[in-house]
Amino acid sequence: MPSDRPLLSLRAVFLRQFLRHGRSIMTSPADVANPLLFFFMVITLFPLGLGPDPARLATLSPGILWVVALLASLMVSAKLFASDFEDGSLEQLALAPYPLAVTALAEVSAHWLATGFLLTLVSPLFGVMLGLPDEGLLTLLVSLLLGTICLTLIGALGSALTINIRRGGLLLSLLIIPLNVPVLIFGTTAVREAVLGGNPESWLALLGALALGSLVIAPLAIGAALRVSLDS
Amino acid sequence: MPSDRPLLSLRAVFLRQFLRHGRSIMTSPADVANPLLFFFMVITLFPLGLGPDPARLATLSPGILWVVALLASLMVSAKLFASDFEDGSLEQLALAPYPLAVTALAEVSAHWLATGFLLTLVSPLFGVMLGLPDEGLLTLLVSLLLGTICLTLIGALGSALTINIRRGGLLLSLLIIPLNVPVLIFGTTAVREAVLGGNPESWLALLGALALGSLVIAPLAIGAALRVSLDS
Amino acid sequence: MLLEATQVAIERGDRRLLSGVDLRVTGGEIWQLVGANGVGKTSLLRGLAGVARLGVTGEIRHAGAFLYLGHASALKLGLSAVDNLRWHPASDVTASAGQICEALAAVNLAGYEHRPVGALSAGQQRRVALARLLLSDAPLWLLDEPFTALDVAGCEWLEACVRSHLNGGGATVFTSHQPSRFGTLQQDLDLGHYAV
Amino acid sequence: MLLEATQVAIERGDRRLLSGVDLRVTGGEIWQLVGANGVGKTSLLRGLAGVARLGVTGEIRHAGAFLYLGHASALKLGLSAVDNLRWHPASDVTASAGQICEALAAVNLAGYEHRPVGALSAGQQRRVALARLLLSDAPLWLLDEPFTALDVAGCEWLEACVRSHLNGGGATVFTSHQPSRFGTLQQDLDLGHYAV
Amino acid sequence: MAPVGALLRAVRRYNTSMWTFIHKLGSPPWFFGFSGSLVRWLLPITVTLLLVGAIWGLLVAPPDFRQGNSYRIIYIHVPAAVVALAGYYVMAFAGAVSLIWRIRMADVTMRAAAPVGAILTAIALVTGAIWGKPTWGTWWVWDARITSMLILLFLYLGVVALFEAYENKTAAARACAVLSLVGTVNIPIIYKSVDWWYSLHQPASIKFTGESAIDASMLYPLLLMIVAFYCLFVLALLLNMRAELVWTHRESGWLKQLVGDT
Amino acid sequence: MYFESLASVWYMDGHGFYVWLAYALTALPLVFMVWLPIKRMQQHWRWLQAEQRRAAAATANQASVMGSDV
Ligand code: HEM
Ligand SMILES: Nc1ncnc2c1ncn2[C@@H]1O[C@H](COP(=O)(O)OP(=O)(O)OP(=O)(O)O)[C@@H](O)[C@H]1O
Ligand SMILES: Nc1ncnc2c1ncn2[C@@H]1O[C@H](COP(=O)(O)OP(=O)(O)OP(=O)(O)O)[C@@H](O)[C@H]1O
Ligand SMILES: [Mg+2]
Ligand SMILES: [Mg+2]
Repeated sequence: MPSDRPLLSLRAVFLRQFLRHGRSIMTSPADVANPLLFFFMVITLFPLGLGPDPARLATLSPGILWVVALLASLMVSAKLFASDFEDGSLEQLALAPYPLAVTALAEVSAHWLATGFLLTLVSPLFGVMLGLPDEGLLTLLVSLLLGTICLTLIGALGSALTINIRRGGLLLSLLIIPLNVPVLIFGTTAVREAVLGGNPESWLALLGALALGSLVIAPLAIGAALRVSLDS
Repeated sequence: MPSDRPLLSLRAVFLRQFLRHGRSIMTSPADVANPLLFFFMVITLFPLGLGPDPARLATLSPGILWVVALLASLMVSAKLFASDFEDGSLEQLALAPYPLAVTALAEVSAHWLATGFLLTLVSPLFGVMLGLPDEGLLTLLVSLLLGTICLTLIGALGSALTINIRRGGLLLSLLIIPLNVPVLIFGTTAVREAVLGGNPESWLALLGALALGSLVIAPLAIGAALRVSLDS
Repeated sequence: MLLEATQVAIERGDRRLLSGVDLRVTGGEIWQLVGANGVGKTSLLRGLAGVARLGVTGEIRHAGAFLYLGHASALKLGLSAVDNLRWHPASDVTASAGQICEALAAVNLAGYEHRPVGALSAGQQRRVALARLLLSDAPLWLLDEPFTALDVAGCEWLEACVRSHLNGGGATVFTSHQPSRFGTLQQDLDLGHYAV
Repeated sequence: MLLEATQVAIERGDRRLLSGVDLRVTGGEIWQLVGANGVGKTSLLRGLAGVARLGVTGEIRHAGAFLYLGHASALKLGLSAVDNLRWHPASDVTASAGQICEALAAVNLAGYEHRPVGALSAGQQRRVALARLLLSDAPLWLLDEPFTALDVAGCEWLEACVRSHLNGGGATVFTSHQPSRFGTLQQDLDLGHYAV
Repeated sequence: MAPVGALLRAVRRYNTSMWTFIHKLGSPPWFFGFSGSLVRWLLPITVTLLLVGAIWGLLVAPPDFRQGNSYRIIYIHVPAAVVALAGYYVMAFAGAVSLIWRIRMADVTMRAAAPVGAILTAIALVTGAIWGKPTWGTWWVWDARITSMLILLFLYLGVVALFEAYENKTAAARACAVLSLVGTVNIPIIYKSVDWWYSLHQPASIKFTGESAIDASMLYPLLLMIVAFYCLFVLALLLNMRAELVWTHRESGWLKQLVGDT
Repeated sequence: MYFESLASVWYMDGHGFYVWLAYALTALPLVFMVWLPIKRMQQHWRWLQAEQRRAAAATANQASVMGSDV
């Protein structure tokens, strides 16, 4: 929708869209609480499945926490653009005179703040419950902070690619799990290194590079994918 | 929709509904293949997250396989009645002169055959991949056979309770994970007992009792829940 | 007497919409539910059909089968029209392929039998849903805004279809915002009188 | 000249629907896209708005802003009408609470401002979507079946609204299956002529 | 014969009086008045009991010979856990009543019990975790009782979340009734299964110490606190129900009159 | 009274932190649990009173207008 009004700067557009989306998330506290609760519940499944032995759980805890974070991001991102697509908001967004990449990135950022970031903040609690040694907690926090950025962006890409496909829920998982594998490996290795007294920094640096890379590439890919979904 | 025609017997209604639903599932092979692929992919995440040591994986494998089966059923059951509700099929079904419990059970059965049952059939393959000792394979098969019945029925109940709720995806998980805990415990314990040379039969018997119990109770609860969803 | 509703009251979300609605439908009658947006036409029709029960009080009695078509068309968007019409969730009747193709031809959808319904236009989807009228033998039809999205020819077809249903002894209760489609054949039930 | 489309052709799913469509819309004009179900009205309107690009060939040029309202109403069913109207995804304009309540009152929804839109009737939801017309300052409106689900009063309100938009120098392109709502004010573009 | 007849009559009278009581409970105006006077009594009683119990437990009771002073957490931990468990059965019973007899008051009871129970469960978990640090040296272990308490919390939260998610509160109450009933069937199964799961795993040597007989000087404040928590549960339940009633019945004549009178 | 001084009550042989933390984390939600519904009830009550006053004023107004008409 080209307008006679002077166009906003991309930063202003991003900010506005971010605030809008953030506000609409805030109106339903369930949307904020549910991912955290899901994370919590799935984590409790592991001791039940693998046995309560504290020593063994402690050695497994980096892997468990990271796998569950990945699964939580899978479940959450499935719905990222779906409702926007179904109710027609997405086609309206596509008509705005700003690149979809920017507006989509704004939505994803708000979404990350409400899910991935919060999940990162509470993760030490679950680390303690699983008996993760104290040396690993900080690394867990940092690795999840960087890692959830990647997970959310990749999940958003998958969501953008599959919104137009009826019953796309599981297809989405298939698309994005392989893309998430490096994140998972770097993340768990970093935490495990920290616990064993090695140096997690190099792994965290790799994760940081991944996060930066996806921040640059993913929005463009998401914009293109949303266009395709609207066109078909 | 009461009719002048003589009513069918409940068995006939069940069979007809089962075949109808089964046929509509069969028309989209992706619906059948995707849960299996999801199961497969999530299982591959565990060696990546927990480390590839075969001996350790072998001891963990019953737990991993069962937790992932539970998660797969979570993902799948989210959509069980949702599309029927949205497109209005469900209100039509509610108008038929037969109890919703029966028709819903038929749908759930067809759904189970296409997901839980197939997943059970392929599970030994994944068991072997995770290094589950051969003694555990048969028990794994039987426990999943009985367990997926419970998981599917409980998942269907959750789906029925949440179809009317916008953004109900994660809420569903929150509702049904606690209910699934006994299934998970009995299932993993049975497999572990089999591996350790104990007697898994009593655990399998417990699972069987759970399956029977849910076959009796769940359809009634599902019928009531579907009514509530239609009413609101 | 195909439908007998006595002193029906409708509540939605803790708010009472209608009360004291009486309706008696016999074969050969057309009833149009009339009223402004939000007065409760859809809610009443769902109550009459028995889709919604919570918040519906009063007595509703049916004699014989009925067919209810709501806003949601009970079509699976991923399936073709033929697959969708093969059976109806609420009825025991199963249609043969020949009957289905005939019905689709009658609603001017010949050539679209095997496309996914999701790839049809709004009016075409509505036509697929209406093809169910031809495949049912229920004497009473309860239709919620059946003329929506239909073009002029489609509306004429539907009118003719309802008329011939009437001549066969059937009855129709429908909602629409266009007044008096069926002229003197139809009776209006103005829900404005019953609004609370 | 608010919209200039030259030799537009529309394809959908490997099938060509329309070709050679020419349309020039200037301020003060009302255009109705006319044609049978499935001829391609929705597809053309989406092409003109630029929602769909794949399969749309020819030249489409806009001068100034426009407002597109499609079948899907871009309303979040879980949010209230006020929250939905606070901002529009495609526009930089942000409406104040006072403006929004005024607009909702104009579409006869006073009292429904803070209910979730999902708990409104079909016509009431359409009214919320149409309230966007009052909150926009775009000179060109592209409306896909805007009269659907509206009652008589609602249709009259919409007609008056389009008329006053015209008087302010705006223009409207809309689709509808009811012929000639605006009498001599409107021009028809019969897509039957361009169907392939 | 005469004694039998008298007995029968007594039973019948008891029966009718019980039924009229239950019937009255189901009537909002009567319940509102009744609960109002009950609350007026219960609030000071509960506060007193809580204060006396807490001071007794914190300051007067002797320390445990093995755990020292950290055991004083028991005076909130155990009452919270016990009442939380009982709360679930209250909730499920109310759910059953509302599903079977369609009594609106039962809906309100269930709705009010869920958050109260969830809070008590969370208190039991948090105080338990705090207790664990000085006694076991760790905040958390996957002990059978702890794990089942955690699952109970999830069950409660599920009911709360489901109720909040529905817009139509009548339907919400129905849905929650179904869920809590199914949950009730499940609770014994969950408890038993978690127990087996734990005992099968040959756990590390962490054990509750409370199994040994507890000295009377420590027991009395504990019993007092359990009573206090029960009172608190009933109080919170009634207060929540009254707040809900005032809102849902704001159109009714009896409430308007009550409001007008004040 | 088991303890001798206030400081020892506070310290509890090294377990003071845990005990007081537990009691504090219990007291807060308990107070909320009781205070919140009371607060909500008061709000509803005031709203209803205001509503009644408004209604009464409206009818009085109406009556006076009609009175002047007649
Ligand atoms: C997160 C941790 C904990 C949770 C969730 C928890 C849970 C429970 C529950 C549910 C009960 C009530 C049982 C009943 O009456 O049936 C209970 C009782 C009790 N708990 Fe805990 N507890 C935890 C930690 C602890 C710790 C660390 C201790 C002490 C070292 C402890 C000592 C007790 C004692 C003494 C009782 C009562 C006596 C008994 O029945 O054994 N608890 N706990
Ligand atoms: N998603 C799609 N994929 C492929 N073809 C489609 C799709 N949607 C619609 N079509 C086809 O394109 C044609 C035009 O559809 P369109 O929705 O534009 O029609 P319309 O003129 O708006 O009809 P109506 O009056 O029913 O709304 C129809 O024949 C339809 O079958
Ligand atoms: N899900 C719902 N929950 C609560 N209230 C609802 C819900 N759906 C509709 N309502 C309210 O019930 C009333 C009647 O709605 P209904 O859909 O029956 O109206 P209608 O007469 O069919 O209107 P329309 O002509 O717009 O289709 C409306 O005022 C609406 O706000
Ligand atoms: Mg309607
Ligand atoms: Mg169209």
